[in-house]
Amino acid sequence: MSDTDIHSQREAPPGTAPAAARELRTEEMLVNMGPQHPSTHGVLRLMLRTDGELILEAIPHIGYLHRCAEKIGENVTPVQFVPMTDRLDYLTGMNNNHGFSLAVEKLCGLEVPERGHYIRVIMCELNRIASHLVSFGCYGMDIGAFTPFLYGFREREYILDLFEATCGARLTYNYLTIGGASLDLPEGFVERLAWFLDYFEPKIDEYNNLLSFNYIFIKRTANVGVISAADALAYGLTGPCLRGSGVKWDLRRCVPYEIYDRFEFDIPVGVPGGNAGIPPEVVVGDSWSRYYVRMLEMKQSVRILRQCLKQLAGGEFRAKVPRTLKLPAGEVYLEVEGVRGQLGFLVVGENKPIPRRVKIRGPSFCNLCIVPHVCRQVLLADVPAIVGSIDVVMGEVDR
Amino acid sequence: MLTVGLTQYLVLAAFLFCCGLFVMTTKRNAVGILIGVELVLNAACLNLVAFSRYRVGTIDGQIATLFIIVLAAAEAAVAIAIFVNYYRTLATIDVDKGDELRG
Amino acid sequence: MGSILRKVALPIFLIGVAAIMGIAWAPALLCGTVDSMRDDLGTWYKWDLRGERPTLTVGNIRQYLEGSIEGQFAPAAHVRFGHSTAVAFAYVLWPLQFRITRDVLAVVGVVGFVSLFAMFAIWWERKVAARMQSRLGPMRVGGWHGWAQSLADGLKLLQKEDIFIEGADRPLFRMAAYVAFVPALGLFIALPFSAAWIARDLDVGLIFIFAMFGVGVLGVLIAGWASNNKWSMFGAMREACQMISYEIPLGFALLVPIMTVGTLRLTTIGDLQSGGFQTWLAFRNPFLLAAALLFFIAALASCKRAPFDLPEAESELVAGFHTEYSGFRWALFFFAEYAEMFAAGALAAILFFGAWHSPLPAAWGESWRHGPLWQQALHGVVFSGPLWLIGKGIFFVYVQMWLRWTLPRIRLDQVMYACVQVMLPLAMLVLLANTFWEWLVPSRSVLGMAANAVCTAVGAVAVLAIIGISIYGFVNRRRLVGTLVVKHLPGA
Amino acid sequence: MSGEVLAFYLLAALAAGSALGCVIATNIVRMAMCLLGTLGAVALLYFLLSANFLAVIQLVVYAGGTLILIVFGIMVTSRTYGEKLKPRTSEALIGTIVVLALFAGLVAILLRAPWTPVAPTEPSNSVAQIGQELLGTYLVPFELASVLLLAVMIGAAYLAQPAKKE
Repeated sequence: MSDTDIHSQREAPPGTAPAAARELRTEEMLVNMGPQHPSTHGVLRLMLRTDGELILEAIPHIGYLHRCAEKIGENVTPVQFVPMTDRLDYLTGMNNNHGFSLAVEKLCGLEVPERGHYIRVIMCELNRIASHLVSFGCYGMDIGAFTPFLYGFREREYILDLFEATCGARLTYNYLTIGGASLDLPEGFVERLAWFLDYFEPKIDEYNNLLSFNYIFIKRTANVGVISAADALAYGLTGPCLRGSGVKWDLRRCVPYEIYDRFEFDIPVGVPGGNAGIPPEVVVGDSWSRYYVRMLEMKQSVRILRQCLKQLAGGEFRAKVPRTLKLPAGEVYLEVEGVRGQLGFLVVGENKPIPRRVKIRGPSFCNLCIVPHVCRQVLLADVPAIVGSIDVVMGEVDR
Repeated sequence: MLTVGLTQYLVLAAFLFCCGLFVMTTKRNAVGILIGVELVLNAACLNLVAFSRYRVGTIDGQIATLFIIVLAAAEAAVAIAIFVNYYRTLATIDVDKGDELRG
Repeated sequence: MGSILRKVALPIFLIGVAAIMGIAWAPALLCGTVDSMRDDLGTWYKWDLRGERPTLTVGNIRQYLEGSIEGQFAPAAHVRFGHSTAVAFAYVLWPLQFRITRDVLAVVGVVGFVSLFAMFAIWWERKVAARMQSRLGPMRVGGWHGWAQSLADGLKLLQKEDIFIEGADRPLFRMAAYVAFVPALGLFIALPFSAAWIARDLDVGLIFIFAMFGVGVLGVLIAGWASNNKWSMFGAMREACQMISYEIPLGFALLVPIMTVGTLRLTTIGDLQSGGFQTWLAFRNPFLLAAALLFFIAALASCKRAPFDLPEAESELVAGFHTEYSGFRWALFFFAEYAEMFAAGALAAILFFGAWHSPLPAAWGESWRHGPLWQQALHGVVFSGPLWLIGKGIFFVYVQMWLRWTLPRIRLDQVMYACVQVMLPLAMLVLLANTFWEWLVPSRSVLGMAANAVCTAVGAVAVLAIIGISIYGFVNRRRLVGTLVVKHLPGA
Repeated sequence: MSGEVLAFYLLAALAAGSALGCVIATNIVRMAMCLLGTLGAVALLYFLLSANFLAVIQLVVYAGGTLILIVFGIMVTSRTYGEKLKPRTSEALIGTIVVLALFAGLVAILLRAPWTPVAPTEPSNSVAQIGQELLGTYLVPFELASVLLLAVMIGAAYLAQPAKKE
């Protein structure tokens, strides 16, 4: 359907019968879901073509949160750009800092000291848990259960407290920076983290009891919005969305970066229902699988964190980085396993402190592309279920 | 002096009947015609109940009204189903447009 | 504002206590006295008015209260007032003998009860939700646990602008809120709070309430239509589908107790269950217990409460049918919703769970019932009285809240499936089975008594479990996020 | 003027006014709302006529069922923009004249009819009585009505199902 049709339909003044309305099938209706809709996670706007409650087509319209992040990258030094990365996917500031720092370090050939590596992994995995907690809570809310949201936020609060103790910020950290971390871990951090891990791990089972294995929740999400592995790969899905479709792909394990090769952890993937305690309604690649992969990933993150705490080395936390870091000519593209998928940074240097080009591959943006493909011939209530399971953050989509 | 007796009820019913008749004959919206039918049926029901109360002394009128209500519900269900089909075929609910079978 | 409310909190609490006591013996004290006076005087003066009681004058009442007319029924016969007191009481009692006065009082009482209950329930729902979510909920307005929060909210809503969006059908938009609210209020006309506390004891009271549930749907439908908003429209369509479908299993579930007791008069149904816990209808046989469950689920759907809150599903339809409403009109929808919730709970209590009778057999308190006023009051509190019905209603409202804050929402097709393919056949089966049971198994037989005993035990366990879990949850969720963070993290 | 008389005239005014509203209104939803007024008023009139059971049935089936169905039908069938279906002037004119004449004739006959006044008797227990009658005297029509309802259910479901894709 062309844009003109949409507008003539939408803005038809009462009292006239536009020609376009006659050509439409009579049952169809165009509805705007968003940008101010409770369950589109920010300012996503979905244009729905509906037949009653049936969605015939869902077209995402983006760009309401565009803040020229990449353009800013061409005008500031990399160290100055790190705070901007916090604001890409504002739920996973640490991972964004980390990805960008890695790219710049690779371009400049900087070595990060041992302790810096561990601090980075700790922060990234903690932030992964925090972000998955929000995702879990919001997904519950999308399905109509309000309580999990507050449970998720209750536990996330501890993580944010840890972050606050570490770098003074609770959302936009600017903590992991070029060459390591900007500060050392505070006193007592290790004990607090150990306490938190012991406290948190059983809570995951509580969440599973409350929401994941709730009969209604399974009925609402299982076999809804099924993305086959081939489709997921074709659309360039990454992260839990890809793994939910049964593809065992995780950069931390498959293309190890940082020090992830030193840890033991599994890559959870979506499995067909009926075995290993998975409800029988579940199909690989459906909303429930994507959701449940996140729950399992939280457990794996806890595992990684425990190993980190054991191996945590002393020493310097940041490499000696020259005050004005000159980026050598050349370009580097580097991807890390962000919370929502592969987060890539392209940095092009030209022997100046300011990069010539910074390009970001946002996982949310790529994952969002599959929405029109999946939201077809589903019910209206399935749209929040699908969009919520894909778990996009608009800050990263629009950049 | 205002009193209430059979006549008052019958006059009211006659008024409802006439309104229903007018709606049935002049409205072009199919659902509007259905509303007219309901008005007419209500007028009839009111008549029956009033008679049963003021004249006969038995409840036969009430039973008849009960059947009318049931029939009205059934009729409305079928009518709405037909209208939905009509609307699907012709993209309008104007009864004047439904003259495809005219020779 | 807060400090003023804090100061009036104690008086309001005391007034509440007084009101509760008043509820327990007001009919005995006032209407009962007047009625018995009229009976007495009818015999005294040998007035023959073809069964009609004589109309009293103020003078009659004064004489009666002073004891110069000997009565045979009234407790007041034992009490002798002084002249001036008697005159004062006489002026109070005189209007009460007219039906119109009692009607006006009933209407005022119903409106007052509904608005008070809605305010209480909104505050309480927020507290219940907060407890379940490890937070405190409203804590500020009024002092003790933010008890005046609903009052403050109400004031805020009253001050809000009444917004009509462009293209909305204004008259319908205005009317819709009332069409939703009036039936919700109207059903209280036939809802007995006890055998004496009822505005109109209709012989078809049950169907009347059922009808009012049905008519209230129209308000939502019209609200969705008149709002000129597609989300509202979706909400209205969902409401129509859901309501029309769930009325059928609801009706079938209602038919089951009717089949057993053989009347539609709610006061009769209630008084049949006065013999203690085991005589409550739900525990009479397994099918009635099943019917009670079906009724509760269908009523949940009729009140559009979670998990059936599709018409206003906020994650799908923004706010559904009331998306475009603001201020007082919006509040009316909520008043209607809470009134219907209470009505559903109260109806469940009346039909299945002993109505206004306590678990103790009412017969035990028979001597109190005819004793002095304080004994009558105590009888109203301990054995049977409106307080019990209100309490039971609130209990069911609480269960509805509990479900709402625990369960996710069902999808539309699943709602329809659950209704048409699960609940409707089940309800029909239960109706049929109950009919055969009542026909074949006398309640005095061994089988009947065994079934009664088993069902009673199941019911008792269920009720105790719900209360026990609530208390356990309340105690264990007392630790709140903020205190946890500070207290439990080492190094904090 | 006793309460009953007052109630009758109030309700009669409401019923007649709503019926008139149905005639005047061009917006189909408003027509349906006017119908709600008439149905409600007639139901309350049934209460006045001591036909309590009928009154509540009227509320359940008509106001709570049929009317919702009608409004639902309106919502499904009037999504096209700007279709104001006003009656044609000529039709409306002829209709008004005919209907007014009819009403006048009816009223004239009604006012002249020699109704012998019968003291209205209070029905003892109308619900039980109606039940007895339905399952006694009127058993056959009652069963026929059930068959009809079944047929209607199947028919309506068949009619309203979406057209098959070729």
